[in-house]
Amino acid sequence: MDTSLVLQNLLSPPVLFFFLGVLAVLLGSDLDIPSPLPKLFSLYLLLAIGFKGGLELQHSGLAGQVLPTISAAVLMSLAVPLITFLVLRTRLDAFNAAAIAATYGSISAVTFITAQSFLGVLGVSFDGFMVAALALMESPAIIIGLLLVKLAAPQERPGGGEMSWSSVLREAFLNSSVFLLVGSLVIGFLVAQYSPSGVTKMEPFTDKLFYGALSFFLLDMGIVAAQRLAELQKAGAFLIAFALLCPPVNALLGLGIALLLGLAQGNALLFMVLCASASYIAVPAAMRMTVPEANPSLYISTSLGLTFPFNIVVGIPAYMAIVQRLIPAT
Amino acid sequence: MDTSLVLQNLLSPPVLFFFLGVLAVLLGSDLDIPSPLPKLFSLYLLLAIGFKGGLELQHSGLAGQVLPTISAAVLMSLAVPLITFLVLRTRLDAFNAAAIAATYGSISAVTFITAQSFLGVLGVSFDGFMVAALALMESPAIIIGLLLVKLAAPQERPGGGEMSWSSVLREAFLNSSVFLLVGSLVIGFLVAQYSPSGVTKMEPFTDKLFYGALSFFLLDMGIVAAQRLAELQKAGAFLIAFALLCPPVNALLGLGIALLLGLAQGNALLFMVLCASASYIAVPAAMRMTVPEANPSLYISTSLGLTFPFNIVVGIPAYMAIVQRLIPAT
Amino acid sequence: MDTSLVLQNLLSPPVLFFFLGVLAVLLGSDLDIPSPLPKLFSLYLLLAIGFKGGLELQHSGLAGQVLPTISAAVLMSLAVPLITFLVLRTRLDAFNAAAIAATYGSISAVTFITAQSFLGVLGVSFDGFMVAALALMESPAIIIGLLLVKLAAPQERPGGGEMSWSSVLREAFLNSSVFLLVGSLVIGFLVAQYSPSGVTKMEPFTDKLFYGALSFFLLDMGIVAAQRLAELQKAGAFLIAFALLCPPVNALLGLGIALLLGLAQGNALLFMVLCASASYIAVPAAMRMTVPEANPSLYISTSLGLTFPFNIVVGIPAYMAIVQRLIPAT
Amino acid sequence: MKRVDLIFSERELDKICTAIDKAGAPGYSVMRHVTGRGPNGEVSEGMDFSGLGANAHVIVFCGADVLAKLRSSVRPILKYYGGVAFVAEAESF
Amino acid sequence: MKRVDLIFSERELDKICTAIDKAGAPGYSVMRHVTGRGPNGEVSEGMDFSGLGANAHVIVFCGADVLAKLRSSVRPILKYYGGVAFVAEAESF
Amino acid sequence: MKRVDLIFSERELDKICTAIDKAGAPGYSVMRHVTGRGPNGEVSEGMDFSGLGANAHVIVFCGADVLAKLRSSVRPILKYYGGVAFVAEAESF
Ligand SMILES: Nc1ncnc2c1ncn2[C@@H]1O[C@H](COP(=O)(O)O)[C@@H](O)[C@H]1O
Ligand SMILES: Nc1ncnc2c1ncn2[C@@H]1O[C@H](COP(=O)(O)O)[C@@H](O)[C@H]1O
Ligand SMILES: Nc1ncnc2c1ncn2[C@@H]1O[C@H](COP(=O)(O)O)[C@@H](O)[C@H]1O
Ligand code: NA
Ligand code: NA
Ligand code: NA
Repeated sequence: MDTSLVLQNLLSPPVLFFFLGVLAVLLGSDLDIPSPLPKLFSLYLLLAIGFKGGLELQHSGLAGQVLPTISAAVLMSLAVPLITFLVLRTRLDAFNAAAIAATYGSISAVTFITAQSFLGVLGVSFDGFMVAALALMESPAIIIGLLLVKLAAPQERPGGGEMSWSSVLREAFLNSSVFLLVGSLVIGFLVAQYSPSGVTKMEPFTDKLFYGALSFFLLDMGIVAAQRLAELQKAGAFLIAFALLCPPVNALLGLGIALLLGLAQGNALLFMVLCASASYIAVPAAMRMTVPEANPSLYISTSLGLTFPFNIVVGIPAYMAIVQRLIPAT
Repeated sequence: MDTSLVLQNLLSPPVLFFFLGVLAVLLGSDLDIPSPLPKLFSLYLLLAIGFKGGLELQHSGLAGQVLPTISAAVLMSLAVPLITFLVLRTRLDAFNAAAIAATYGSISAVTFITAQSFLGVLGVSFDGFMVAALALMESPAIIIGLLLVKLAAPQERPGGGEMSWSSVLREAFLNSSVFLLVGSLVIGFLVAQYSPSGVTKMEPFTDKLFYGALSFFLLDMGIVAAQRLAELQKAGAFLIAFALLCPPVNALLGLGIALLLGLAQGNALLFMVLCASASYIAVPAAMRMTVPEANPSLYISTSLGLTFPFNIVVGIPAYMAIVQRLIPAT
Repeated sequence: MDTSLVLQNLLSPPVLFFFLGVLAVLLGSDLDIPSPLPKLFSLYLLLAIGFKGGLELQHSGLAGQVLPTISAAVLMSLAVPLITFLVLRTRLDAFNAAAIAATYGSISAVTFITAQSFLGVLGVSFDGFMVAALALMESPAIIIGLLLVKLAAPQERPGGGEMSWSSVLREAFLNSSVFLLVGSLVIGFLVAQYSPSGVTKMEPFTDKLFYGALSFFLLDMGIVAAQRLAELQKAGAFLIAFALLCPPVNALLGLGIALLLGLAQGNALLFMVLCASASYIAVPAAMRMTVPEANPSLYISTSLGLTFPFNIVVGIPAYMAIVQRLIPAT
Repeated sequence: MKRVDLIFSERELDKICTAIDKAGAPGYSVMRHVTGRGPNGEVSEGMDFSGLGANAHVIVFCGADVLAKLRSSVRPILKYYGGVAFVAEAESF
Repeated sequence: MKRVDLIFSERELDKICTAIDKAGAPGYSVMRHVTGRGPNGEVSEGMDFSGLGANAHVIVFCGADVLAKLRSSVRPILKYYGGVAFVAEAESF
Repeated sequence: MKRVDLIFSERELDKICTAIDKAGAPGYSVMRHVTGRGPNGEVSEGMDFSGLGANAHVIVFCGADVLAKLRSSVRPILKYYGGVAFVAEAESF
């Protein structure tokens, strides 16, 4: 059964196109998706996932598991950076440790979307409020990252005066991916409530195209991730091990919480994926601004070159196998 | 009933995404849709609206209200700049008055499209020939704008010899938005007549995607319009008042004509919107070329920063409320 | 009947939008589709055609006419450049003759796609393995082109040492269009075999949008092809005649082979179109790298400015008329 | 040898390129989608889709003789429509 | 007259433009989507969609007085965040 | 200090960047999607999707020693494939 899950994931269009992108780089093909086309797809995916999440959130309401799950997600985005920081600090300076910790406390929307698509293929249902959890996990990680720097390295910073709290908070709560995701979620919610015909008319765009657009975007992600692989040598064995062990460990932490909360299979998988994934958009942007002392290639290369592919290819089906073993299907 | 119309408009996805874009700017989010992605959506919308208009024009034929309505539209695109010019000339020099007058005589395709979507949500029908009216209102306004400059400010122009009539006419009739709109209209007409299977195969692209693409584009328009707001201070109170009063006044003029022509509810609303909206693509491009003495930020900021949002948010439902009061539903 | 075929082609949306693009240039409209938007559409078309071809290849299997047809296609991509070279060498130097020969031995994916759409409108079926033939005809032509240069002009090349065989082979087999086409074909094949729900979820993207995206892309191709027309004067009467005679001659060669292989109507037309069309992406890129002595405007202008429009507008229906005369409908 | 940098609205691009050709320049290079601020106000990326468009930045490397001709063919256009231009020394590589 | 070329991550674009305005420059020109390599490593097109983005290349033509002010307003930003800048001679066209 | 401007088909970008690295340059900056006209004819935006692509414009600020090495590593590529290059004086900011 586990191998069938792995195969079902490996042989789905999004993952296959991801491999195609990786292969393009490894074989030296000149295939590339020029900017800003990747941005078109990433904006589209955020808008669509937010909108659909809002629709479903309106259907399910805020009762039941919604608030506990979302609160647990936010707690995880605070706890993971703290734990991770302690591990990283054994080998790295405070700046790099804090930046990487924030990266891993946050989430990757594309990993989440790929997990949703995987559930769709399996026919396992999940709830719209998980998108709210997704949206709320980026900001706390950014703030914790900065607090860690303030606490662990206060005296060492020459230009630290540059950085005001207001700009940090703006970066945390108003960075483009959080803003678009939350905004689309709210719009989806309002439209579902007040404008049912609007829902129907949006569907071909936000729903029908979604899977294909995800596949196209993962083709680009495969190219980008493979380009990052070369840089990983500089990261060193410690960080490589970290990038590959952090996801399963955090996924298991997430699983424990999912069991405590009594989440059903679909939501449990998504919760694990949120904990296991690392940011490569919002948090790197924030870290570049607030912790310029950290080396971007460390947090981007681990997150994008290792953790992202690991989750997409191996992690999602593996987490699902455990979920199926521990949580009965409904 | 009026409040319900306003709400139905405010809570439709396109308008909500417009607000999201405005909010992004007001809150200082770094959300932006890099060029040339907005161009992709604006080309797509023109192509799709033209194509669909052509299909419907072929079904309805050129008899009945078609020619009178189109003629009235063209007349309005000649009359509005003349009237507007007289008002503006009281405070502005001839160059700026003529450029702004031409801008307001012309139309905004996106406002028109948003009104069509609004009618779609209300379930009120309208005719394809209104797209022909849309297409034919840009060129006359451009020509009138230039004539006004020639008449009102002939001796003051140093480099006026630069500008030949042939380049003005090319700008008026062959600028990209008129050209693509008219071209797609003709193609839609031909395809509906001779290639019915072509119609079916185009539909997922031109029809199903349309509403979502409009919403995405309005997200960008919200960003752009809000960025213009800052510049409005320079425009001054007179121009701000002008930009907010011109649409309803012209809409009422349009309503009078719609009543005279005996247009049904849907067409009447679209006719009002054509009169009430102002150009921010074709006419500014033409004015920059033919009246470089005018200050572009005056005609662009009023049209894009005030008139466009006013029509999208307040105007369309307000005009519809009046239409419903005066024209019986069919 | 023939005229009806011509009309059905001329009045289909893709061809009409192609004409609209041509017209934009001829009339001097400022309509343009800024880069990299055309690249988005060309990547999309390759991905979608490959994916759909893979699906169908999986359904039909590799038995029957598949291998003979593909082998014949590869043979044609070797034979056409050789024959063409002999003709061109009478008037041109070895470098230009070889580069143009390779261009005409290879194929144009968009011409192929337009022919498929034409068959779709006619309701004539064709097989997915023809996409495999399409994919396999680019590389041999590139290699033959280079061999011709090596053989015919060995001593004249000053910087010839620059060019290694490994980079030529990489260019031949891993250039972005071959790579994306073959990759998507394999993915389509695998998904059809192992992930049927993946097929359904990809369909709105790869299938439903296809016709509209092709039409949009042909609008751009019309602009680009017309811009090339001006350069044709430099090419001279000989090359102009060549660019217009080569397609029908090669199409007839292809027809002969199609008859020998016993291909049905749809596959026969596609085989003819493969033989008749010339490359303007993969081969020019390879020739620029491997035969920089050749003048790019010669091989690009003939292929894009004449052969491509000829096939799209006149060729496809004409070839189909002959096919219908010689091959009974099934 | 001279290096000329011309920055102006991309709507005038065709006119300027024609003027450069007329001046007999050996070549030129065009970057589009340029934004900025100048005597005539700000040109921002947000306006790229509107009729006004963004700026183009054209570079011409040419001899001193061509520079003089460039001045007379290009200056009137910049004067009428707006845009700026600067000259610097350069040598061939 | 001076020509200043500033190349840095586009994330700092707003900050730098504000600093240029503060220095009293008569204008500036911005190109985005620039890639390259510098003291802080490589910036490639592949990262354009990520949070780090690509580089911006800003050009300022200004007088020597403005140059001095530019140095004091822009240098600290480049020092803190990375980025390079160079100056050359130029004259008006 | 020297400023080197290299303009050539973007198909040769990798080769040129490798050559710049080999010459020991402290960095470089790349703009793509550049069009223009030169000794080998016109490169227009319309061809951007075709196999030929547009031009790239690479800028290198470097010392005089690196310039000499650049000349020997980059010139052969430009000679074989086409493209132009120019040098100017610059100083650090
Ligand atoms: N001093 C300057 N330095 C660099 N670029 C400038 C300068 N002045 C103007 N520009 C550029 O030239 C464009 C056109 O200027 P203008 O239309 O004259 O305001 C501006 O939008 C800027 O991109
Ligand atoms: N010597 C140089 N010549 C040209 N461009 C450079 C040079 N050094 C750095 N750059 C550009 O400046 C950007 C920022 O540099 P940095 O962040 O300091 O590594 C690089 O990515 C390059 O695009
Ligand atoms: N004199 C020049 N000034 C500025 N750019 C040039 C010049 N000559 C050539 N170029 C640029 O260099 C590119 C390559 O030139 P080439 O391939 O040698 O014709 C051209 O397409 C132009 O973009
Ligand atoms: Na996480
Ligand atoms: Na109007
Ligand atoms: Na061929």
